[in-house]
Amino acid sequence: MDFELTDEQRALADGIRALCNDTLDPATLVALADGKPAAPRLWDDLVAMGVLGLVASEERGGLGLGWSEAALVAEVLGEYLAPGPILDAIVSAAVLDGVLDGSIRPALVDRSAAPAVLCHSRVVDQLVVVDQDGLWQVATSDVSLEEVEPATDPLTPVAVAASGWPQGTRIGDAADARAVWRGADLLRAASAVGIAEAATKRAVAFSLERQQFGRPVGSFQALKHMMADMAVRTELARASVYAAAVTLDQPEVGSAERAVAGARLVAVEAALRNSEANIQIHGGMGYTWEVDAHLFLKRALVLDATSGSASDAAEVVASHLG
Amino acid sequence: MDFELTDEQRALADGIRALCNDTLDPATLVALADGKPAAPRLWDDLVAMGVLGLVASEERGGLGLGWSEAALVAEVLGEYLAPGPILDAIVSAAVLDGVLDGSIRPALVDRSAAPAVLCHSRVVDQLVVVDQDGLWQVATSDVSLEEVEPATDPLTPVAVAASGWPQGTRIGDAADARAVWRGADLLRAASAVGIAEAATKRAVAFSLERQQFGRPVGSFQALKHMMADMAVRTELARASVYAAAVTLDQPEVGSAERAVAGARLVAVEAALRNSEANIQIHGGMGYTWEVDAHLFLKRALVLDATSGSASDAAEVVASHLG
Amino acid sequence: MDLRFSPSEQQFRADLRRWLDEVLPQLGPQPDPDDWPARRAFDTDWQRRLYEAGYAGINWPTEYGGRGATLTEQLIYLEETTRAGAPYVGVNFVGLLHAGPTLMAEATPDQRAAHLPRILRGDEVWCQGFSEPAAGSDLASLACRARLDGDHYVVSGHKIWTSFAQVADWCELLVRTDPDAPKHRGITWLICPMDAPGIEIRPLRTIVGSSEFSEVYFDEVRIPVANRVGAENDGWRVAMVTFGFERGTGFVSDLVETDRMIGEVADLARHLPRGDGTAWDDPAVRHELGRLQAEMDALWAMTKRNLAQSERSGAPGLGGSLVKVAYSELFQRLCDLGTRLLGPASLARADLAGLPSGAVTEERLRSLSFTIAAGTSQIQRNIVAERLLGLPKERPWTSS
Amino acid sequence: MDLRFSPSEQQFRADLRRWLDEVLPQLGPQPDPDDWPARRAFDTDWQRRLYEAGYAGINWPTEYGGRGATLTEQLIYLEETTRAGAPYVGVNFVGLLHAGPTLMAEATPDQRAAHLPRILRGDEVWCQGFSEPAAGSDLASLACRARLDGDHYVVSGHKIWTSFAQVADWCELLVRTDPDAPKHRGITWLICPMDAPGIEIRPLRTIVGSSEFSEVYFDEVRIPVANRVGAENDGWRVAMVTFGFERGTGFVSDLVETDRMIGEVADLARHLPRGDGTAWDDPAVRHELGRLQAEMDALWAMTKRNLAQSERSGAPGLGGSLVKVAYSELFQRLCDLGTRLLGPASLARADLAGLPSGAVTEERLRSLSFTIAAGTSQIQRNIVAERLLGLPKERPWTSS
Repeated sequence: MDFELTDEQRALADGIRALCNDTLDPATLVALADGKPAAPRLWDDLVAMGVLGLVASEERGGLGLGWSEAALVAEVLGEYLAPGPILDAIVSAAVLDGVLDGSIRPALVDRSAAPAVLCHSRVVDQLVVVDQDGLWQVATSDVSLEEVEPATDPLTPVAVAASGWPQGTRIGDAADARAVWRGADLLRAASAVGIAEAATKRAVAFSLERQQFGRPVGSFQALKHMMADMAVRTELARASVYAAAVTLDQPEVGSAERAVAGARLVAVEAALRNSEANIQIHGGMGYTWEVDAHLFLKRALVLDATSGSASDAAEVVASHLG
Repeated sequence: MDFELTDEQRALADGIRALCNDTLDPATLVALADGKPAAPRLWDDLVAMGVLGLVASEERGGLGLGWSEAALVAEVLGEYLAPGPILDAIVSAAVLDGVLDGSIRPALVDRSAAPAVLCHSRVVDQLVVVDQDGLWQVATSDVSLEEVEPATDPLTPVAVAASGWPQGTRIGDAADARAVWRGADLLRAASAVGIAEAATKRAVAFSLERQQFGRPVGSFQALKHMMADMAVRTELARASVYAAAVTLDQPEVGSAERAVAGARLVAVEAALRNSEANIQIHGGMGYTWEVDAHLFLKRALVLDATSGSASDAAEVVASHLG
Repeated sequence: MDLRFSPSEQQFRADLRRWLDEVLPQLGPQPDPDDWPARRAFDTDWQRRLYEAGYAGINWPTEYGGRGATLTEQLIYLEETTRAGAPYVGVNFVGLLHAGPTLMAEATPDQRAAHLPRILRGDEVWCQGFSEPAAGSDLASLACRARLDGDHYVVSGHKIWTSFAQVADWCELLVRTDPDAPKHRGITWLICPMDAPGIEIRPLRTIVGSSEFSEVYFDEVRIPVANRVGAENDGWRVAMVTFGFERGTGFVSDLVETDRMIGEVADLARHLPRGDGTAWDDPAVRHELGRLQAEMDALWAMTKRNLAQSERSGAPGLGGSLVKVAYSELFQRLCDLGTRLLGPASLARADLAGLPSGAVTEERLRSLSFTIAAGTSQIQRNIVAERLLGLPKERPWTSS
Repeated sequence: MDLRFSPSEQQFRADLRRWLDEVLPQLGPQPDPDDWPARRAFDTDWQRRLYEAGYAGINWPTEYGGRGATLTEQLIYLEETTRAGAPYVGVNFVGLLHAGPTLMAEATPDQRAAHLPRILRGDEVWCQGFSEPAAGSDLASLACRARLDGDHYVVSGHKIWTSFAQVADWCELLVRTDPDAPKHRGITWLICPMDAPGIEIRPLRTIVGSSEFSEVYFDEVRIPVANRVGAENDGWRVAMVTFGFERGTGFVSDLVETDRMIGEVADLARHLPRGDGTAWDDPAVRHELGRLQAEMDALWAMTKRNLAQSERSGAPGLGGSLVKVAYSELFQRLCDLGTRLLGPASLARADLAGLPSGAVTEERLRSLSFTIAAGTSQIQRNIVAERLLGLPKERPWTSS
């Protein structure tokens, strides 16, 4: 047992971090959040790097690496608030052709979720619909979608399918559907770890700089302890997500269902609480659009809303008890 | 509307406080907690003062005052950790003869609660059993009781009735039963306010005296804020309990059922959290038997265990929503 | 302890209710929140109606034209107007609740005469120029500078979190007149005309995208010395004087709104499909709402106790800090529950599939400001700890 | 990242399990917790058995007779022994985990030879004399005084929270040898024989009524200078050296116990009648337990990460503080849920009506110490904030 990143895993995460540093600087994100055209090369670069093929098998043209690697990438993407259906693409690439060469941009939807909402509707052309019976492909051109504004997260525009998702073409069975959704839940949880981490870093940096009563606000014990709790939540969430990822890769170490549900619970909770704490620590500035604190909370809300309900995840973990 | 104590109410509370100051000094309580014989004159004095007759009607020989007065008394008794079935006696005096002259010491029990536990079994001779159908009188001599040790609260010895409570003699109908139990819940909640208040006072006093790192520990913001939260919880609980008491006295101002259930939720929660915080603030000393911090938590646990479940109370309040 | 309303209080409520029933349908629709001229017109129209009906300045003494209502009447007034969905005090907030009371206590007769009647009738609108980018919780460290030049102060600096700046006629402005004095001692309170040359207003977008606040820049703005309220360098005391005016009614409208929203979230739960039933079938949801309602009821009771105590003592208590700490976090928990219930519908700040998701999600985001604005929860807890419990104050930092 | 155990790790586990299966049934019943001589006999017997089987000093280097196990093997060892219900380290705690490692790092060869083999075999028992009534979280302010008199230190003072004092042969004792030096610089580390004249032990009752801790009074106790470990006045550094010895396994047994208790509370819920069914039918109960288990699983995963990182770096991380903050509060929430489920059965610390109410209620009370002992949660949060996040340290108080 060695529950530490390998050198290769570390290099992969560093590579994505470098890419995000280049393409997702704060100015680009603010412009995107304002709805202004901004042209991050992110998607093209990810395609070029082969990142969308992390979990897709080599037969499909993927890298055939593991969920551990995908989770590390998702974490970094979360930390940089990377926009677009990247996580869905990574998962879909395992079941759908055309993702890896960038010719289609897919999104995952859960047929049982109500109302039927599609994230990133403007750039998505193919849907992978998950339901109890299997996995289905639907072209967005076959769906009656209506954009809804404002989206809660300005970096995650949404549309509603008033009459739900068409049946579509069957591309997998019920087990495939569960596996796809589980993978997506894992990557969303990993992305939540990135949010929790970034919110903590932002809070610490601000609190060291901001002076009140002749001292940095980060010297007040109430804020220090709030940030200590942020660090605790982040590290717990990270451990939980990495363990879930490894459990998908190494099924003999435990129940993937339990591990992913637990990771979803702990990580999304960490993202929500930490992004709220980051706003609180920023004080009034945290409540402004110009500071990016709100974007972390809004992304955390998106992750919470798209990962099934926390109660359902708690139910899953509880079902393994005893 | 004038939601402040009248001069008479204030004088009543002060009178009980003076009595408790006389008879329930810390040394007496510690001796009692150690199971050593201690002879507080409390019960006799309460009988003499007529306090047990606070809510009993004048026809029954009571004072015919209100639940507001009884709640104020219960709060002070809670603050001083007064032992014995005093609250039960105040409530029972309205339905049972012999309480006011001290010739019987009654206790209330809920037939539906499992297991069937009796508090203060050593001094109780008559039971008022509450159930869905009505109110019943049972002599403890007719019950097969077994003392259980150690009691969670050393000031609240308990016994178990392995075969439950005998049917007993009918002394009231279902509405009477509900009214009796509601009154008892109110007084338990009021007593919880006293616990919450006393825990806060103890924590503040200790934290001003105890020095660490060259300063009183009460100057550290983490502890200051913990105590601020204690004060907030106490004041909320007190307002909630007083409002519930007034609602029993003045039925036109709202639903007594909702008010008492809400008071039980808020006040017992305040007692639990504040008595825990008091232990935390005392540090290691708070974990010793010699300091009285543990006695407040243990009494709070007794109040929680004897007031139905918090979930049931939340259900009652929720049923009034909408 | 008596929670029954007296016959005169009941009469006051009945009269108010009748008047609201009559007047509210006459109002036009609420203006767009970002259309400030329309908001000013709407809110001052409402103020004029209140004035004409005798409800303006409900908490102002009669000697200044106010109603001089008892605290219980003020409670009833706030409860009824909020429940009826009457307009908020809106752009009249600073004038009625802060600048006005300050003028009553500290201004010259001329200053009072010039402003108080106009505030009361909705003829003039005020804003507040207190906070600065580097002076938030530590307000007394403000740096906006005023130097005396003949019979004018010349002001340069930068204020922030100024509501209504775009449409205000006047600003209650705190400036530093003695930079060498200890920080609380070199501050002066000025009545600043918002049309003075050198003032620039830049709206600040909030996280919900609204322009509720502005930054206000002062570049050599000339303000007559006659506009000074109180003595030079005594402005900190002048600014603090209004705290004595607040006697426990500050959060009544917010509590009424919170109470309503608990009901709305319960209603949402009753309509949200979940399996074969609705979300309301889940005991966890019901119990969470039951707890929130129980705490809300306690807050409402606490408000009544605060009022009763203030009525007797004539002084404000610390009840405001207690209420604010508890209420702001209660509201956040409520909104958190609301969005969790909504699930995918919380992805937009708009109503979806017939659900009130727009309002709930908007409140979810807006609730973040509750523990920040008007004294952060950290500051409020310091206040409770130091003033109510007598715990030691924060000490200045040593540079060791 | 690899969570699979290697063949040699699996072999280690299998061997250990087999040995535990064989040896545990040979042990007598656990002694009464307040019968200290019996506890010493039981725990040192267990230590001797570990020694003979090659498991003693699992984390001690082989040069001192330890097993020198890898961190993963230590994890397996703690996991398996806890799961199997093997005796705790008990009275051997201080010797094996604190005094022993300190001697290895700082003692003379003679001192090591005199104590290390005996500790390992369970032949001698140690206690710790660090804390004092006025020096809790602020340990360095300790006042227990030692003055040099020929070739002896003469010690007078008062220690508190000393476990095993009643049955210990030796005490690792921190004393102040230079009262004029800054507080961290005048402390010396001594090996104190517990049978020296002038030592008085007074047991301190805990809130569950047990005698887990004692106060130890020193009245002119003479300790040979030869018993000093490290230099005079260098005792603070000597005492801190063991922190480097701890590399993330400190809470493994507690986590295994917590995990087990989550299962026990779930089991309790499944057996508690509630209406027509059981408490387990209440989704609120299931979800609360599900959340606790998810956090527990995360803590377990975090422990494995801490171990892996320590294994690579050879140094302790801050993982211990993170684990302790989270685990202690998780355990308190779990116990709170347990007593709430029990209802009236929580009125006694004894099993009632076939329910495990005795253990649950006892743990409910015992859990209060978790956020106090071994560094309060406040101190742990300071450590995380300052050392992991780089936030400013607390400054000395000015007497303004």
